[in-house]
Amino acid sequence: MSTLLSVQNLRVSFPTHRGRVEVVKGISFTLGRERLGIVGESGSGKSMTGRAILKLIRKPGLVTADRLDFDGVDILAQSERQMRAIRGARISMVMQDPKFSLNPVMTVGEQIAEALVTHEKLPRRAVNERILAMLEAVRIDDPQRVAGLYPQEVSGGMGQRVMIAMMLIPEPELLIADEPTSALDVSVQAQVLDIIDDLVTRKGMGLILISHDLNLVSRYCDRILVMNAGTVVEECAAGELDKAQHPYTRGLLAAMPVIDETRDELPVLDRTQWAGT
Amino acid sequence: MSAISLGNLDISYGDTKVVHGVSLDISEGESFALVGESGSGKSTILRAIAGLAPDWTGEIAVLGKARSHGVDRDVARQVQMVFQDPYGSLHPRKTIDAVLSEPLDINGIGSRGERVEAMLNAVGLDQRFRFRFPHQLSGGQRQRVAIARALMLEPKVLLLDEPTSALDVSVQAEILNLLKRLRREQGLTYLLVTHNLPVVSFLCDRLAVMRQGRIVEVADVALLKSGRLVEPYSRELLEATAGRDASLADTPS
Amino acid sequence: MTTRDWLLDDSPTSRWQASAGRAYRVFTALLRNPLSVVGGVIILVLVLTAIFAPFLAPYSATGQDLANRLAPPSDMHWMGTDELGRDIFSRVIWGSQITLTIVLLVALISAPLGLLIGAVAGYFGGWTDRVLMGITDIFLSMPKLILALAFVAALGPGINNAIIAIAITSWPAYARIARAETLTIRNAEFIAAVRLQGASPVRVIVRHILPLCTSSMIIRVTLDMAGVILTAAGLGFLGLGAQPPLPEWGAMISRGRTFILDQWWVATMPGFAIIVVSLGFCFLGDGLRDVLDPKSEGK
Amino acid sequence: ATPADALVIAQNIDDIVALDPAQAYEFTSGEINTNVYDRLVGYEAEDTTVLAAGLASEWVADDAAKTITFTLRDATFASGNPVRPEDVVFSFSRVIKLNLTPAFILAQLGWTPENIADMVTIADGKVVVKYEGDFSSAFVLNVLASRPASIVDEVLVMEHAEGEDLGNAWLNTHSAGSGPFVMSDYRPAEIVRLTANESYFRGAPAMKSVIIRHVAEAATQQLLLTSGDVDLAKNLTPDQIAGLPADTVKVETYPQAAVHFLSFNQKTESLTPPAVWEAARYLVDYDGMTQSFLKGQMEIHQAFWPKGFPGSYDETPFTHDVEKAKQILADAGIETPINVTLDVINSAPFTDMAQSLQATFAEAGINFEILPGTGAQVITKYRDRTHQAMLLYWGPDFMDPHSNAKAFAYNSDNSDGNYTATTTWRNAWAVPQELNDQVTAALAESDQAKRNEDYIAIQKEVQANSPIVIMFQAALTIAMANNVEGYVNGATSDFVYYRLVTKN
Amino acid sequence: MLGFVFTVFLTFLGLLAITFFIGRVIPIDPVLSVVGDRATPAVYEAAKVQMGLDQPLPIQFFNYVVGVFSGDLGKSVSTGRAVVDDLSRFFPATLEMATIGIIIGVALGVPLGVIAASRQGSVVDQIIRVVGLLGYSMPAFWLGLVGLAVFYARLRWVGGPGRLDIFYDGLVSPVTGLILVDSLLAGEVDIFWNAVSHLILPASVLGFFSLAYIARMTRSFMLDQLSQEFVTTARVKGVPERVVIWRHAFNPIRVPLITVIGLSYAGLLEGSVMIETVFSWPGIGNYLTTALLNADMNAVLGSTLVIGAVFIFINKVSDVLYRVLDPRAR
Ligand SMILES: Nc1ncnc2c1ncn2[C@@H]1O[C@H](COP(=O)(O)OP(=O)(O)OP(=O)(O)O)[C@@H](O)[C@H]1O
Ligand SMILES: Nc1ncnc2c1ncn2[C@@H]1O[C@H](COP(=O)(O)OP(=O)(O)OP(=O)(O)O)[C@@H](O)[C@H]1O
Ligand SMILES: [Mg+2]
Ligand SMILES: [Mg+2]
Repeated sequence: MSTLLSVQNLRVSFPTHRGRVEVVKGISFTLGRERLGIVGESGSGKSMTGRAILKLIRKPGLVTADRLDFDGVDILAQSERQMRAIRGARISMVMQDPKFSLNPVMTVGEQIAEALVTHEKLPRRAVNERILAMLEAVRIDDPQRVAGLYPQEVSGGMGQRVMIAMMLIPEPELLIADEPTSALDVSVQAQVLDIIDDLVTRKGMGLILISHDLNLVSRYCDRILVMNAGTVVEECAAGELDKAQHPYTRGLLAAMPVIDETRDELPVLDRTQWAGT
Repeated sequence: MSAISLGNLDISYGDTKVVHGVSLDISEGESFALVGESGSGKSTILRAIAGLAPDWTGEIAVLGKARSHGVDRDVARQVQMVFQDPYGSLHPRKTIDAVLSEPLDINGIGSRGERVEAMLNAVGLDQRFRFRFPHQLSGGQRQRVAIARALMLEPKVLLLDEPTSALDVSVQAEILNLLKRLRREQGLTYLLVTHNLPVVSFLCDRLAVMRQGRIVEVADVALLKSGRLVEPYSRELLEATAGRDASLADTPS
Repeated sequence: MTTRDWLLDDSPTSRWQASAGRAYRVFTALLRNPLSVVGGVIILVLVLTAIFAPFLAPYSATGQDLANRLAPPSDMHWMGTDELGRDIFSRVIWGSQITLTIVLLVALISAPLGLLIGAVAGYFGGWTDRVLMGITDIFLSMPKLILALAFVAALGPGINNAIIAIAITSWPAYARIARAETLTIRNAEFIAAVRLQGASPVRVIVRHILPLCTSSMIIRVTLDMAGVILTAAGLGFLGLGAQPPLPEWGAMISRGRTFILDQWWVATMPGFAIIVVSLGFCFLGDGLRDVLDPKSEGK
Repeated sequence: ATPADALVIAQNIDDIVALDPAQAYEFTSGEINTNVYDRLVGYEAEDTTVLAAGLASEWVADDAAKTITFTLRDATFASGNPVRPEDVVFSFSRVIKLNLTPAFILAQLGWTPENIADMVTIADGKVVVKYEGDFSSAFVLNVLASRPASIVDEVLVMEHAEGEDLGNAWLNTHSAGSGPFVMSDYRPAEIVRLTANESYFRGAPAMKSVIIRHVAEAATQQLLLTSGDVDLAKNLTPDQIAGLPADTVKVETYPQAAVHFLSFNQKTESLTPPAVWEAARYLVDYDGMTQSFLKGQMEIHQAFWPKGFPGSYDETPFTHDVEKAKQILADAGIETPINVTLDVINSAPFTDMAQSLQATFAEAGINFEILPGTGAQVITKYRDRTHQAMLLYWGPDFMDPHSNAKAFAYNSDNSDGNYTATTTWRNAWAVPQELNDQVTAALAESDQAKRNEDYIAIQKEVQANSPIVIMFQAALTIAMANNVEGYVNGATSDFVYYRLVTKN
Repeated sequence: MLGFVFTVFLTFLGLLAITFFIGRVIPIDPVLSVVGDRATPAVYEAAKVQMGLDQPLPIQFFNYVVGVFSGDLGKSVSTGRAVVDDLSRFFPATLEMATIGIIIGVALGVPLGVIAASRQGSVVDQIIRVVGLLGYSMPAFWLGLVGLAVFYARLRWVGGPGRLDIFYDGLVSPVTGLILVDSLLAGEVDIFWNAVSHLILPASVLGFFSLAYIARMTRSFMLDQLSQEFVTTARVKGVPERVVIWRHAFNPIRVPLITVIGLSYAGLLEGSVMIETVFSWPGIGNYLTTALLNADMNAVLGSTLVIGAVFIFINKVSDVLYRVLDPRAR
């Protein structure tokens, strides 16, 4: 399996009133044309890692890495202009919160179209067709109507699917999906993830799936990174998550209630142990 | 005596009616869950009980007393609510101490210092958080503060609107444990809204499944645990949850 | 433990330490913004000048010397002399007291007034809102200088009345901002929470809504200060601002405008003072906007 | 540059309220009336100090019968209509009937709406003017030379009459006179355009038009003048004038009839002692002001009738002398400080004068709090007698010393109800009976020389002992392009003449 | 719609009532502005009766309001003309200047604000901010006079004070009252250009003030937008920076910007006494001020009404545009 992305000692820091604070503290991983899950509690730096790969961290924030190569291209050395050719077309990212991540004054159709035509000159008709097809693919029933809606007119779950459609439509080589299905109810969630899964297997797309839902990640990924406080505490194959060794990972797993819950008290993480937040 | 009883309750926002003829009876000391699809009116019912959604017809009685349509001061000491969003439910410019003292101040209750201290202990927050501002707390900590605030007036009934859905699993577990412990210690009644069935299973005695503003099924949690809900929509929810959890089914519990 | 550590302590042990810490954070954030530092220094200089005017001014502000009128800037008179031979530099220095008074009083009258009216209108909504906003709109759609003029004419001349007039004309803008902000806040869950605890509307407005509107109000007020100083100058232009011989800057410029072509310094020197002070307020306001904005304060 | 046959003037004309001579009472409207209308007799452009024939070619006065008979000259109105005795009768009677502000000037002759038909009559194609009251025909002629006595074209005016207004509304925006110019356009606060009357009986003026542009800002006037876009700038300050380039602009100074004074309202207890009045006369820095910011704008004059006119008293016995003033106050046992307000019109030079007074009076313990206000505001207060000290000026209504004697030395009834527009009443100064009698006597005096003596005596009395401190007589300094000749500006705005102006 | 008409009506009534009240408490006697200070008591009383000032205040107000609804704004005592006629002359003069002013302000202010925001913190940003703030803090008459001295008297690039050169004055008969329009209607191109040369300086001074305000508001709105997540989304898609700025960040702020522009336009339409005085511009600001200082209440009320109407109209237009341009408001 060829290496698509290789990250070595990635650090992201922000200035605060007590000096720079690192929120990603030197993580390293490589990714082939496979599905990588990143899990970890809120604030552990998952989203920042995803953004850093796309060079989306803005000014006072600082990204450094010994190595950040995408398909042989040194991301950190790319100019803004060069990055534009990569973003969308080759790497794209499903943003975490669809409520804020969609432009409120453009219809969702226009926004999806924009993702497509930025990288590909297509006749209008073809663009339309592709959009409708894509919306249908993410299980939106009435794509024609939804394409004409504004983001505030669609529900949170629809918004997430629109977001996914928008990021999949240029058919990127690498998709970073940041909590792509948190607002969907459980049955729709499964269907949408199946589409992404399908693209990975058929087109050889790489996937980074960010979530704090361990069930979800273990089901849809090949490999899992467990992050805590900006560092990777454990890396394992998805199927072996239940055999995870790190106490933090185990803690996370144990903390989830189950449907036929019998425990009187859920075990909680002893945070002091990992010098967490 | 029933803690909360709803009779044929209709609730509207302006011209649109979002809750249709809901009737429920929750007895004192019970922990009751409302589950169901997004937008089905779960939060709305809670808001109506609290007096924040005044446009309703039907009956609402709390601890045997009929509720008025507005927020009302006497009820404050009997019913309190905890909101979903830990980020939006705390005043950004007030310290935790101020947030917790406020209800005492409003209701003219003395010895605030000790009470605040005791309550912080009760919800498992260290005293060093006392004079922090909300932005200096994590989501879980904020939710503890929100719960503490709701308990300051020692109410009998707590309305909990998705208290953990904005939190990740590890924090969720802490909050759930806390809620469970408090209920045990103080004999509280819970009306909990959630879409997470395992949470219901952990914390509740009974549940009602809602869809499109109506209650489709009321059942005992035992039925949920054993997967014996009857209505199709309830089953759908149950199956999707089960399917997803399947991959980790062998997780040690 | 140094003071700084005490201020930045993440776990303050008293209310006082908590608020001091917040103020200190705002302050250090301001210090990191070059323009707001410039602004702050200007305002500081203004305040110091106003306090120490008696020691700083080389001459009296009102001492006439008709023989030496309209003298150009020189060693003796750094900013020249005016039409009655008064030292402009000294007048500018003394005038800082008046400017500061204007600015403070307007800020203290109109901002709270607007804040209160806007918050009440926004919180209660319905008829209260309609009536209060109707009044606000009436005042807003009235020509501002005219309104001020009318009040000055009605109240009689004098700097205090001018200040009141300016204050009366500037509250509607604040009321609108406060209302808009209240509308977004009033449905917030933390407001619902205090209402559920039995807080009265007065308490909700005063203790919970107003504190949140103040930061945007402070920003707006500092930004408007330039306008306030200029409105005072406009009243001076029409002869209705400060009473002579008070060295009010606006009145000084407007009196000096007949000399502007031949004795430029008479109007330009106080004009320069106004520009510098206004810039100071604007810079500071801009800086505060970046720092106090609750959105940026989250983290 | 301006056209060769047009005179372009920059002037503040927003004082204009009315242009109908029966109503006009402002400076600018006076100027315009003078150039648009003729009177029976008047002070003419060639010599503004001598009463000359106007539309009347000659007249015969009968002091005993109290009549004056005027023979009209052969002249036509600008409209082409001939000037007839009927027009004179019409013009006078409409002033009386309309009874607007300036009507009191003519009403002094004993004319009322009821008797006017008998007082002004036509006999043998001549106009016979009767008057009632103890005064000489010289006084009557001065009255008939005043602005409301302008002769309007009855035919034209009545064509435009609306209801009972005798053409008043129309005349406020048009002209119907026989004067050297016709008002062809008037836009308030923008422009007044006068066009030459080619059929003017003294000969058509050289300028085909006179354009008066409203320019309120003195600095703007200065820019316009130095840029050559106006020929004449009327409201420049002395300091601006001092800085004008001599190669393109010249400056002319015209003494004016207005006197500037400081007066004390006698309703204010602390201002009633005569010692305060006297001390005040020594506390004005006359020289300081006239040699600095008032230079060229005012000269020292301490009596109410202006210098340069028969009957004036030109002595200036008072100078700035603080010690003396203090002495006077001390001798009289006056307690200082005296704190009073000083009302003043809020424009230059009045505010500067007020500040100078404030500074010099403070030296002797009289502290003024200056209250600047707009003209209308100050006058309103003055009329209500609610001021304390007042800094103001006074211009005669017509060029007879009685006009000012009445204002400064006569007050027969000081009661609140008896509103009178005189300086004496407005300052609540109950004038001693002898002085009142002196004023009445002087008015009746028919011997001109004796009459002038009387007025000088009255002025001395007022100067020595009144709560009115007359300080200055105004002068008008006007800057104009070098090529403008023949501009005439007499002692009041009623004596501004454009008809002799030429440009070369 | 009916509700709107009703609120507008109430606003106007309130506006009139307040103005009326102010007019009555000003210690200036309106009769004196008509009759001058030397009128006899009889003349004074007659004028007072004629002006209706002898009647009780509520009656006076009632009469005035009745007059307004029959299109009669009364007569101005300081110009002696019908207020309607005066307004039809003074308001277009202000309208012309304000319109050109706001065009300048918008044409420069918006791009400058956008540029400043898109390069936040850069030298360009600081320069734009300082220049903008200068516009905030410079006394208008000072700038106007200096502008005249330099561009008119010294350089002769522009026409001087007033709306036209004196030879052109009165050549085209007013149709709209806007000389730029009237001269074109009459086919007088020379006059058009002359009017432009007179207009450009005062309009630029006004424009500078609105530019300052518009640029700063644009910048601040843009900064808010640029920190939004959806802008990042656009960047993720790889769209060019130009598109990010103009389509994604700028489009959403069009609505608040229109409100800002509308309000500053309304502000300009109030007329600026100072600019009008310095440029001898026969505008409504001057008219209103003069009227107020003479207690010429008909003129004051009439002008207030016009300005209030403009304000309400502009508010309404921005409301409509709001609904057209912002899907969130639909
Ligand atoms: N602009 C910033 N300045 C300072 N700190 C920041 C900034 N942006 C993010 N952070 C911090 O970076 C840390 C990592 O944030 P990140 O968004 O990557 O968390 P996450 O793992 O995605 O969490 P979640 O599950 O809540 O999305 C957090 O602690 C956050 O507070
Ligand atoms: N303030 C409001 N005005 C108008 N409609 C509202 C308002 N709040 C909620 N609604 C509507 O009422 C319905 C019920 O909303 P509610 O918030 O009770 O749903 P919910 O069951 O709590 O859903 P969720 O699980 O997403 O929180 C929804 O259709 C919603 O759009
Ligand atoms: Mg994240
Ligand atoms: Mg809800």
